[in-house]
Amino acid sequence: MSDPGRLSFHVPAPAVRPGGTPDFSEVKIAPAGEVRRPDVDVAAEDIRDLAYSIIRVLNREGEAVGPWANQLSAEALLEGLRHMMTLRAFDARMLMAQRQGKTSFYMQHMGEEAVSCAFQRALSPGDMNFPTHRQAGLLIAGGYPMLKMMSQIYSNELDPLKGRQLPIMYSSREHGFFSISGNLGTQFVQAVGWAMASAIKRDTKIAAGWIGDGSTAESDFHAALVFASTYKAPVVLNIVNNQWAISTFQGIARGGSGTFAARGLGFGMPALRVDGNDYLAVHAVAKWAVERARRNLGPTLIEYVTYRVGAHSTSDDPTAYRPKMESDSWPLGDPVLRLKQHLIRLGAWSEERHKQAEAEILASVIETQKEAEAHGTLHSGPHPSARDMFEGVYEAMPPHLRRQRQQAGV
Amino acid sequence: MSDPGRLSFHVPAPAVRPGGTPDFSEVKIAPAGEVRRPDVDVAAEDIRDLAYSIIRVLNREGEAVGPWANQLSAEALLEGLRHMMTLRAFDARMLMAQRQGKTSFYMQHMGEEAVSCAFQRALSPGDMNFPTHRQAGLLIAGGYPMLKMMSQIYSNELDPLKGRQLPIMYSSREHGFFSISGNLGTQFVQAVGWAMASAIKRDTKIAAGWIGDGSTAESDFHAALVFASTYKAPVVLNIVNNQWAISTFQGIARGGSGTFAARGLGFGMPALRVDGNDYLAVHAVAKWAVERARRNLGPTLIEYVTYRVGAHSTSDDPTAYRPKMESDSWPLGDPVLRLKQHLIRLGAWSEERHKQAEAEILASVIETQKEAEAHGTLHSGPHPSARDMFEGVYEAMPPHLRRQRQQAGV
Amino acid sequence: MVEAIRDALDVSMQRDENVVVFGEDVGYFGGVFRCTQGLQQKFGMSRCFDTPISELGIVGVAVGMAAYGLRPCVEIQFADYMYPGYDQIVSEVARLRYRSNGEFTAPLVVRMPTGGGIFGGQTHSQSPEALFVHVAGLKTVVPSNPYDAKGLLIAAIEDNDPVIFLEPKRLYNGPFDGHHDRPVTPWSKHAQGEVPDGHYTVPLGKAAIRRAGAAVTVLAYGTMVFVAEAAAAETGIDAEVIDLRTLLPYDLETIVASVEKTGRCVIVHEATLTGGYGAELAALVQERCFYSLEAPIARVTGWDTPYPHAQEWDYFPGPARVGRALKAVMEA
Amino acid sequence: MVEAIRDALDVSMQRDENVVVFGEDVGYFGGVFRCTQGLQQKFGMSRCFDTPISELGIVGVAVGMAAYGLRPCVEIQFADYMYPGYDQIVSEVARLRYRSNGEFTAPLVVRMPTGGGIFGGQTHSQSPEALFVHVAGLKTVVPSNPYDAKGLLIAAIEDNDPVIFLEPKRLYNGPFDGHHDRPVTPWSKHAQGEVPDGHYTVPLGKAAIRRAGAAVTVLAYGTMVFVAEAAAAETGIDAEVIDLRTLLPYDLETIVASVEKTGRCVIVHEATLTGGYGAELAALVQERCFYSLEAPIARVTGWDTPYPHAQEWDYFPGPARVGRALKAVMEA
Ligand SMILES: Cc1ncc(C[n+]2csc(CCOP(=O)(O)OP(=O)(O)O)c2C)c(N)n1
Ligand SMILES: Cc1ncc(C[n+]2csc(CCOP(=O)(O)OP(=O)(O)O)c2C)c(N)n1
Ligand SMILES: [Mg+2]
Ligand SMILES: [Mg+2]
Repeated sequence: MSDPGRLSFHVPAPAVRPGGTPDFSEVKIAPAGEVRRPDVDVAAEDIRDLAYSIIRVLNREGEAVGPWANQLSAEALLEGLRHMMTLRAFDARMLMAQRQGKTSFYMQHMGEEAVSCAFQRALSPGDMNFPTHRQAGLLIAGGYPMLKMMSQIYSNELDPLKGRQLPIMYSSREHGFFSISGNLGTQFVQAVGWAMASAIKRDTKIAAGWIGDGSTAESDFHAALVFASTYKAPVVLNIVNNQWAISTFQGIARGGSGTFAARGLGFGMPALRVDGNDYLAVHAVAKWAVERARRNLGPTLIEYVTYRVGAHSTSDDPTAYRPKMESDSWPLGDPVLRLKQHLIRLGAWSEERHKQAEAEILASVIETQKEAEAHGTLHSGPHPSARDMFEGVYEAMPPHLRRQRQQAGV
Repeated sequence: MSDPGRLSFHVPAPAVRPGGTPDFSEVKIAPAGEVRRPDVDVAAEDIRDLAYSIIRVLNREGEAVGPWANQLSAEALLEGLRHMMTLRAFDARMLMAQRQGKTSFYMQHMGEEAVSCAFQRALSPGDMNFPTHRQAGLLIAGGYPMLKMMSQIYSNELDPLKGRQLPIMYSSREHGFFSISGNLGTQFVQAVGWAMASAIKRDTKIAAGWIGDGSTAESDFHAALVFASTYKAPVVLNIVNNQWAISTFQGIARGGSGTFAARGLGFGMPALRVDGNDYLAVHAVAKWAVERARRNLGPTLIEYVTYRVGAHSTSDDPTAYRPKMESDSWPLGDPVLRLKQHLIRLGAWSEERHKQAEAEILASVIETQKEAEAHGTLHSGPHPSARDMFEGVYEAMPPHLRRQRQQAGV
Repeated sequence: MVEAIRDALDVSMQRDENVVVFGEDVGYFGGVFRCTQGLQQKFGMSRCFDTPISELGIVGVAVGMAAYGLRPCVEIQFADYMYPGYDQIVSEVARLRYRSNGEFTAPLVVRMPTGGGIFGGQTHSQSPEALFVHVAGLKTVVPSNPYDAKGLLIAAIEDNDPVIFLEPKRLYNGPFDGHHDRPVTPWSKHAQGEVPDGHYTVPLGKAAIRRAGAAVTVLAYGTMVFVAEAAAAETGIDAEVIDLRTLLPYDLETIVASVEKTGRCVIVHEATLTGGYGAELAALVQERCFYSLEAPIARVTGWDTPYPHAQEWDYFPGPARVGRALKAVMEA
Repeated sequence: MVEAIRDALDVSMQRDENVVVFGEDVGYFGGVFRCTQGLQQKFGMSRCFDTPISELGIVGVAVGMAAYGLRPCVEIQFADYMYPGYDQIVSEVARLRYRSNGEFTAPLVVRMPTGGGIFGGQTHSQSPEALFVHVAGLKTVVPSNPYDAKGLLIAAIEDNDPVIFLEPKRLYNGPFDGHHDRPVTPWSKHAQGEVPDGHYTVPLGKAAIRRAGAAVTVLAYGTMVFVAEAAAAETGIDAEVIDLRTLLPYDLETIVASVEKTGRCVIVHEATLTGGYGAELAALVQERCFYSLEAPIARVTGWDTPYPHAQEWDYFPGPARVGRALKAVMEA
């Protein structure tokens, strides 16, 4: 071997940083309708290419095209539009509430509304999501009362979690929404366990795990794939690739691999990549994977390609690490606008009706917000008690904790 | 969707259990010489098939064939044979010593000698292995004094590790052998860190990580692949698939994936699968990967397909979980016999010289063993002191530990 | 004690079909210590199975299963290998009930062999109980004999809170008082080795007085109970030996009653001294029994080093060290 | 304190080119608390960089780097997220020197923001120091002010043993005495906020007496130092407040000298009570100062529950609770 020279250290970096001009030209976007739709019992090795492509239904003209189209009625799509608009209005109000000091923290979904809203509609009652921090669409599309969401965010007297949890860390067994953990990744392998349990009990329910692009680096991601592939668990494993993990671009977690979906290939798992800003595509792929799970064909890994338009949370300012206008150049557009355009094209919707709906939805969100605030916000009004703080650590309070509660005088 | 029926739980199981007839017919073995040898700067996506095939050099007739052949001189091969025979003799003596109560524990390499012995010869001085518990061939082929190995196993007065470590948990910075941990997997990501450091310092040294088939399920495996692929670390990541993890067959860790090598595909990493019982193939593939690392082309994942002929350790009896004669039917044969046959075919070796070498090697191992035993064995003779137990927890002994040592009266 | 544990699992699996058992090598083979032998054959692959080598995965899927409604009783092959699963234990298992206000719970048991005395070196000898006791939401149990092991394990499986169940591996095959140079007594020759058939429980949170005494209280658990008894016998000191059995919730009443009576206290454990469970016991005892104490509370523990291989008996807190502490406390 | 930490990193990176800094969001962005801001720009991508979100990976590669010869100083974004890296810390970082007889060492620093008081809920408020102090082979440091933070961090980076460096996040922008309803004082208005330029160290293992007093010794660290000072001032009790600074190795001499003088001791920390570091302190103090103690040692700590969100100030051991404990100990 000739002298190989000295090594050098490689750190991936995004193409553009603040001050630069946003450039997504390296993001390859297959035209809508191009990717085939295999049967759900396809062998994973026959669809490895799907991990490197991108399934899209809505084209630039707002038409639904290709083999993944035509799964939903106009009514269902209108409902989907309403869910996404509701989530967006909800986000806007809660962001503002946080700025007003009514709560400590908030995380919005701007740009990613299609992913959780459309996915939820592919599930059946009894199925269980194991969400992370940016899937409130699962609750909204699943009919969970917004008053409860707001009460949780405000840690007020109606908070179903008694003030114990950080805002947005919802939990609802009834609505198939597993208690959110602040620790990234942990839920992914728990979803697999839940699915294994359903199979052990010869039940019909399936589970869905959720994780962000950045969090795929966590150990739980690996454990989830190992256990899901070994036991062929009836679970859909969802990666939401919104391009960013706080200030860190997806290239740091993805490294040399072409896509996040490709991580499934090493496990012999069908791995699909989908336009996450395309309500129809998300729903069609979700349905496909849910059917696989339900028919005991095993796990599916799905990467939703989307973009986090807003800040990571109310604790950060993205202009410190990416160009201000980057989201405007994002090639997959806005999920709400795209679905709206499609519905207009279908003749089922119009600009006026959209405006009207927007106003209605906002009004209703504001009304709920008022109701929630009447029950308290983080620093004022009625709120969970210090007693609540001592409850629920165990089923029955052990003596040492009873003594502590007494000491606290509550 | 029609009624999908009830789910059922799937647990992979080996084809045969004790009492059954060993059957490896499902193990696909490509003929020697068949798999191509790409350039070291090949794009990972152009050799995905290599993760599903198996690189072999020695055919049934003992000829070296195909593009991976002809890398080593007859002298180098004779040396390799001697290393493997030495490791085998060493194992035999240490196993016996354990049965005689001269130490607490031992782990042998029977059947897997080629992997570590051939790999070591592809490294250069200064490179660093991060081994697990079944790579003593790295030390033997690297010229580490056997007296030290035995002294470590006996925890005697010459033990370089002062009796602190379990037998076989060697450490030798000088010989490029990182301190073995009893915790599976941890070393794999450390190897990546060492390689990153070499690149950060613009050095020329590379690292090699080692892990067993069963241990690929551990979190460290994932972290290693994530960090190696992100920073294009100059590291060779070795998976030794010896078909078993204690009583658990490789199908439990591998799950639905075709091979362990395939785990690299999701990281855009060249992933090769090689006949681990073929000294020439192991060495050729190792050299290829080492060159890649050295030329700053990034990490390579290699799966060595081999078979653990003996028990997992002196603490278990494999007849409880696999057919007694399973190893005899292992289709890749015995690494020592295969290299011997090849050398005879080359005209560089003979049955007589082999027998003679066997006797010589055994005699020399026994001689070293006697010397080691003169310095003590676990329960008799000279040994590290209780004082040694208190040293080396920190660079300087902190007051609380000094007090404890005094209390211990040593 | 191996048989008692197996029996507890068997009884529990028979009574409740939501009980499932899994871990590394626990299925076909029955576990490296054989605690699950025969269970796969009896209850099928869906109730008892092998897992990949991922302690994170084992605990993580158990959380999901428990949330579904099963009662997983999982095995970590050695307590020394629980760390990869520690995040799931601390951040998930322990807090699930609390953070979901009881909507999701994790009624699971994590069994793990613990402690030294078998020349297992630094990675087969650890006693990490302090790392569980500090975590709100967990219960931690350490049995010292077959009768208790069975009854406590059944109680743990039936408990609606998560339980860390630490099995002193040196006690698997018989009591051990630290006299490693004497022949091993099997459990069959020991009173507490008698294990009733069928279902019974030993309640969590209740200590047992193993040896009544008036001079000094010894707080111990697991293997150290026998070491303490031996030390008492050998020094002739009238020690009251309390086997804590459950470390959290602890049985403060029994502890305080004894120390108030004896006025002296020695705490014994195998884990390293600093920040060990003995620190908590000492803090509690001095707080509760301050005015009864006639001497400083002493701790006899593993040294603050990793657990060494060759120096096993220099490290292990045997009867000689405990005896010295008893004498010192009596003379203080 | 953020600036002081950044300054310590800057100084260390300048003096020793083997010092590298990495973690989640620490590169381009400079860390979510901005402790590494500007370092990538100044020292380049090879010396300060972003990592994937894997605490295991962060610590694991740091071990390999340290074995190579670098001195990694890594950041875990919140101490609450260290658990995925805990196996590497306990099984590898802490034991590498010992198990290799000094052939390989891990001179690395793991920095992590710790503690509550910022409405961070259960996953941004934890104080896991007890989980490090129990592990032989680690040193654990908790600074309480900018001057110490810089000097201790430089000392930690230069130390040849691994150091866990816990930064009380509530102190990042100013001292905090628990009076959350009063305006925040910035460090610029506080004496210990003055940080000298350039290189200096504060030695590991040495406590500091923050307030001399004769009536009772308060052992505290991090944010609790200010709470204790406030409680002393408000109760008018002549308390001696000791800032431990290094939890392991601890400064027993300073502690014992004080308690022997005062005869009373209150221990304060934010972490949960049971099995917390306060237990070890109580055990040590009663052992060493038994005959000087005039009252039971009291502990004022976080309750044994997960750290709640809305009940932040019910949970946080503030000056009122510490004051009550001081009074009780004085009256005992
Ligand atoms: C174990 C753990 N490590 C670090 C964090 C801090 N953290 C919170 S969100 C986040 C980024 C997550 O990025 P990604 O997974 O892409 O999800 P996204 O926020 O983009 O939806 C980080 C690092 C955490 N919550 N848990
Ligand atoms: C973290 C951890 N978990 C479990 C073990 C116990 N253990 C030791 S070796 C082993 C099997 C390893 O199998 P494999 O990785 O295939 O390596 P092999 O022994 O076959 O070479 C197990 C489970 C361990 N040492 N560390
Ligand atoms: Mg993201
Ligand atoms: Mg193996």
